[in-house]
This record gives sequence, C-alpha cells and structure tokens, in this order.
Amino acid sequence: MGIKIKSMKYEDFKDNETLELLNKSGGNVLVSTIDNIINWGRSNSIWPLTFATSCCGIEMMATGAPRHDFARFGVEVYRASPRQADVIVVAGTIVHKMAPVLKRLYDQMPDPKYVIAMGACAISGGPFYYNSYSVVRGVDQVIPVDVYVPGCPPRPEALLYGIIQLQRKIKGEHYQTPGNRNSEPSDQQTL
Amino acid sequence: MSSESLVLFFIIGIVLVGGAVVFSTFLSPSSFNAAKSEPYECGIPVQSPAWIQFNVGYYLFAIIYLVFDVETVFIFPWAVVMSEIGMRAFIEILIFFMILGLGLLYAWRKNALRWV
Amino acid sequence: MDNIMLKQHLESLIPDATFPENKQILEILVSPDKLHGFCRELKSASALAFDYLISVTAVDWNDHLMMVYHLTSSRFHHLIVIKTRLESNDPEVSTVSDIWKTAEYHEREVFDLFGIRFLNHPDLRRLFLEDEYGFPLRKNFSDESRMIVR
Amino acid sequence: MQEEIVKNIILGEDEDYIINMGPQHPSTHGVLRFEVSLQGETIKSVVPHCGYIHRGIEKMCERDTYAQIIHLTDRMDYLSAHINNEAVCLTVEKALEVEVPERVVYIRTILDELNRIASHQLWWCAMGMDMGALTTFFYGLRDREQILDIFEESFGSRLLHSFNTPGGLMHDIHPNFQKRIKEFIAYFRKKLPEYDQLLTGNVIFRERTVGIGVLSTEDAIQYGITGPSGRASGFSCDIRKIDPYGAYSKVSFNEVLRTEGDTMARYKLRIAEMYESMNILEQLVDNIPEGDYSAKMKAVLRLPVGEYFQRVETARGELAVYIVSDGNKTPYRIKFRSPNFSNLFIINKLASGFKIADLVAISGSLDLVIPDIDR
Repeated sequence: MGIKIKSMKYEDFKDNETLELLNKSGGNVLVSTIDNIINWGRSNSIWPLTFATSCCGIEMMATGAPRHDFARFGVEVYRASPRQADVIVVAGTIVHKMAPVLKRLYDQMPDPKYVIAMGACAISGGPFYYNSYSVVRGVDQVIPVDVYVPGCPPRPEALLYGIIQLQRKIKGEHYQTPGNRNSEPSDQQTL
Repeated sequence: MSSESLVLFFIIGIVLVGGAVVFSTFLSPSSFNAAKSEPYECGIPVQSPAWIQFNVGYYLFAIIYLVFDVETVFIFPWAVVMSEIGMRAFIEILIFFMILGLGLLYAWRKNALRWV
Repeated sequence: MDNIMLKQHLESLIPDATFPENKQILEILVSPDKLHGFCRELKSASALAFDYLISVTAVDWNDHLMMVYHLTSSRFHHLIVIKTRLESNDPEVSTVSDIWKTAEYHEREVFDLFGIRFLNHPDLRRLFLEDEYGFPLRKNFSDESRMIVR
Repeated sequence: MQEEIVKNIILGEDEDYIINMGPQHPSTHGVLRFEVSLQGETIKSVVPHCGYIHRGIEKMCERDTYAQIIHLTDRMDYLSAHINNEAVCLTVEKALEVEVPERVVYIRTILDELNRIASHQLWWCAMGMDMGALTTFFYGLRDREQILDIFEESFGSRLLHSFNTPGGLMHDIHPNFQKRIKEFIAYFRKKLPEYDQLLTGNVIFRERTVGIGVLSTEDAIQYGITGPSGRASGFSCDIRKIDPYGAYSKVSFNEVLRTEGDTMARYKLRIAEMYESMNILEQLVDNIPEGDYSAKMKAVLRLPVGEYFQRVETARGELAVYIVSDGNKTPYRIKFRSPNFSNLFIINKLASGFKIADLVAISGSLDLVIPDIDR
C-alpha cells in the first residue's frame, strides 16, 4: 500500500521521481495505517523555532505575515524555545562562533525534529563562500538538513514550497525514524 | 446525579488521560544526547545555578493569591444553591467577603502588595 | 568654520603636526604620544568642540599601521581626520575612550581585527572572534583552514 | 563535570545571578547575546556579546571590485539595503568626480525614503511583538508588503535589491512606479493613524515605555548614538540636513527632534519620521526629471589614489563609508561605520536598574539590526 497523499492534488507531485527516492531513503516502503495517521498529524502541524540570523529572517517573518501566511499549511506559530519546536528553519548565515549554539539548539529539540536550510548562506555559505574567514559553508556540516530552500533571500513562496516538500517527506516516513537520520554528520567533521 | 454516571465519568477521564500518556510514550521516537537534559538558555551552556535566594515579595504574592483563590472555591457551591436558601445565604456570604476583605486591607496597609 | 581657519587653529594647538593632502576633509598626522593630549584639547576647546567621534579604524600599510580617527562637532558640524602612525610589529597607542565613550568599543573592534593594543583601555577584550584566532584585517593574514580565497 | 558544579551551589543574596538573553532570542532581533546579571527581577548590568554573525565583510570587500561591493553592503543592514548601497555609490562617484544624471538623484532619494518607511514599519511590528502586542506584527507587515510590491515591480527583488551601481541605477524604473507610490501614500496616510490607536494610546504600552531607558543628550553624543534613537534625546544628527546628498537639498522637510529621550520618545519619533518621509515622497514623486538612468562608466572602475569619506543617513542612524584606494580595481581598505554598532553599547547604561521586561522594550526601541553590528 503506497503513500496516500490526499492533500496534494497537483499532478506532478504524483509521478515525481523523488517519491521513489523518498521511499528508498526516508522510511521503509510499507507505510501502514498507523504511519499514515501519525504522519498526517505531524506533517500538518509543524511549528518552527524563531531562529533567524540575518536577512532570510526578514523573509521568514514575511512568510508568517498576513499575505504569505504559512499558518494555512499548519505552521501555526513561531515557538521561542526549542523544547516546543518541530522544525528549525536555519534562516541566515551560520558563523563558526554560532555553529556550536546551533548544534546545541538542535540537540535540545524533542524528537520528531526536522531542519529546513533556508537561503544560500545556510545551504553553502552563499555570497560569503569565498574570501570569508568565519562562515560555515553549509549548515549540513553542523546538523542534518531535511529540505534546502535556495535563494538569497528566498521569496516567501519559496519557503512555502519548502514546507510543502517537508510535509511530503514527513508523510513518507516510518513514525519511529523521522527526519534525515541516515545522513547524521559525523561529529568530528562539524568544526 | 446517580452514582453510575459519576463512575462512568471518572473512568472516561482516566482512560482519556492515561491513554494519551501511554500512547505517546509508546509511539514517539526518542533520542538522547548530552545537551538535551541541560536547561535551555538560548543556546548557551548554563552559567550560574538557578538555586538563588530571591526576594520574599514573590512568596507573599503567592500566599495572597492562594487565599483568594480558595475563597472563590467556596463561592462556587454557594452560588449553586443560593436561589433555594434565599436571603439568609446572601447575608452569610457578605460576612464571608467582609472578613476576607479585612485580610486584603491588612496586606495592603502592610505594603505586602508593593512590588520590589 | 571652514578648513583654512580650522587649520590655523589646529596649528596653534599642536605645532609639529603635519597636514597631509586630502581632497575632502582636513587631515592631521600626529605622533602617537601627543595624540591623547591633542584629542583632549580638541574636545575641550570651545571654538572647536569636537564632541562626536564618528569612527576609529586602522589601515595596514604592510610596513606600518595607520590609526584613523574621524571627528566632527555636534554644534559646528565641521569634520577632521586625525591619523597616527604605528609600528606594525608591536602596535600600541593610548586609548581615547576616556574622552569619547564610543571609542571604547571601536577600539575593541580594532584590537580584535588588527591586534593594536590600547594603553589603559578599561576592558580590552576581543569583540567578534575567539581569543586564539589571528588578526584578520592585517594584510599578512592567511587562514587556509577556513578561508577559500578566490 | 561543569553540570555537577552548577547544580549543587546555592547562590547567596549578593552573588550575581547571570542569565543569557542569548543568540537565539525573539527580542534580540538577530544573534546578539545579552549577559544579564540580575538581582531578583531588576537588572544590575547588561554585557552585550556580539560576533555571532561576523562574516568579515570588510576583509571580503578588499578582494571585490566596487560593483561587487554593492552586493555585500546590502547584506549588512538589510532593512535599509538601498541606502547602504547608495552610500558606497556616492563615495565612488565623488572619488571619480562623476556627474550622475538628475533623474538618478531623484529616484535614489525616493527609494531611500521608501526604504526608510519599510524599515520603520518592520521596527514597529517587531517592537510591538516583543512587548506582547502580536497584532502589530500583522498590521505592520501587511502595510510593508505594499512597499515591497513597488520594489519588486521595479527591481525584481523584495528585500535586497542591488539596484544601485556606481554611476547610476541598474536599469530604469517601471512605468507605473509613480502611480504605485501615490497609491501607497494615499493608502498609508489612512493606515498610520491606526498604528497610533493600536499601540501608542495603549495604557500597558505607555506604562512600559514612558520614563524607561532615559538617554540624555550628552550620553547620546558621547556614545555616538545617531539616527532616531539619538534624535529622540535631542542630538540633532540628521545627515540629510548636515551635509545633504542626493535630492535632499531640493526637498523641504523638518528634522524631527524630541528631548525626553525615553523609550516612548524614540517610539514617537519614528512614527513622526514616517510622516516626514511621506512628505518628502510627495514632493519628489511628481517631478522626476527625464534622462538616462545611469552615467557612462567604464567597465572596471579604478579610484585615484587617496581616501574618500561619505556619510549617509540610514533608517537606523549615520552610516559612514571610508574607502582607502591605492589605484587598482579593488579598495585597499574599506571601513563601514555602522549605526547599530554605536547604538548597541548604550544598552548597559539605559537598562541598568530597570526590570528585565524593560530590557526588551529598550532594545526594541533602539531598533538594532545585528549583522550591521558584526559586519
């Protein structure tokens, strides 16, 4: 019984090849009814952590604002503390002094936790890739990332699309192994 | 209210609460790491312990709140039966309020309500 | 008070300062030991009243370091640049944070990025980077582990 | 090991209880850490720690040509992105003695004022949200989207629009640029009084801001507090008045000054500045002269040897660009005197003695943008 993604009627989501990839890498193929129920609940109420380091934070605020309101997708409110957050949207540049703080925040989040790397700085260091002595080039050196949202800063619609991708990913998981577990960066590689 | 519906009401409460707790511990994935057990302080390891001798004002406010909270607990049953008993119940509750009002006045005059 | 009168006034204050040529702002080159007295004079002189320090920064000219102070007055709005020349191997200059409070943090930033020590600075710690890191804005700075140079 | 020590000590009455309003905190508008030492709820001292977003922009600019620096400066203070870019462009144009067409000067000043209003709107929504009034977040950003539409129509990007290049603009503005601005001004003239009704008159807001964090004029000058925070305590530091650049000399507007210097004064001053910016827009939007949108510039600009200095009034204060050029295509040294850097370090003087909730109000009224501090 394959993944039933009722809410996504958009045609190319159905025959998109990433679904097979999702099955192989994300959870095991057999996604039972318990999985469907739990993943339906998890994917439709992802609460992000208020974590914005630079310009992408303003676009993340604009996504939460009335026009591009991402509360329509279940992302209801920004939680201030990682204890109540499900996803950490890394919006902005991560610097070597900030990397251990980000790692600590990620560790202190309760378990079904996901990471969206928003903006070119979080994906690969962005405009600060060359000639900068203090930028971590890509947040996946610090924490495992589930969805990458490119752009500098990405438009609010791009972040909304990223969240929909995350919801698709959650729907294809086994409820016991959420998130991008299998690419946990080895610790010594972080700093 | 017959006793069976009371028991049923009680059981449903237990089942709902207990089920939620058991179901979530059994279903939720859990991973453990060192930082998870430490108190969260904006991403920075905790510097000073939380056991501090703080001001007595907090304690006073807590006690005054408790007194008037218990007072409202007494008012609820009175309000339910007030219509049958009539005027006599009204006089009694006024006395009750007056005594507690004196308590509040005393706390106010002794500056217990003044925040540090 | 335009530049010419300003220049005469400053010459009277500090005779042996040189005035390097600068197209936009009146520039004064002062020796490091006279700097502190001169700055105190600038602030207290009622005709000048340089009470707002815009920025403190440094330029690394490979063989020597040049401290640059931009100053203006909140009353007369005239602008000057004070410069002092420091040795590049052991640069130190007296702080001006007792004259202008904002200098305390600008000087901490210059210490952090250039390694210039400021004498009797109230709290000279690094502002941005960790302690054992080098001084990035020096021209001879290189850090292969973190910096990809293009 | 450190945890065991921390757990079993009981702090005496006089020892400092230090908590971190740390890098990830809703009210620090970015990654700035306040190390607050508390006495119960009253703040004894606040030590700001920055560097959590220090990307070394000044070191990077030493390897970029002047056209490439534009893309780094608007990542510093991203809420007044256009004004930052204009600062570098003005410095380069003054150094090369290039005469920029009149049309560019007018468009640049219009975009400065639009950027200032957008920045003050976002400040208003962030300050309200930090102090618990969540509705301001939605009101403020709803109106800000109108300005972002105008930006998007002309530049293609909403927040960081590198529309300025040394010598003029990247390309011409959109035909119904002026119409959209007039619509926006008509729309916002009705909405701005709503801001006052929502927050300014609110008794809880007044209780938490009047008389909190008072900044005297001497302290403002001593600590170099410029921009709305400085003008709220009587320090007249508006660069648009002191040495006018762009079309500010052709526009009649008054510099808003207040003398109380407390959080409410800074709040009211920024609201008044939004009205002021709209006056400037109204005077400029109808008479943008015709002409080409950029002066003829060589592909690679080489500034003559020497030092160049330009001061610009951003939404948060005075940004000064100091370029040392030794003749080749990249600057030898470039220094940005960022307004937030000086505005930040007054927080200890302002917040000591007040409650920790007031620290949130004070840092909200100082309107700090942290990447501008760390650069």
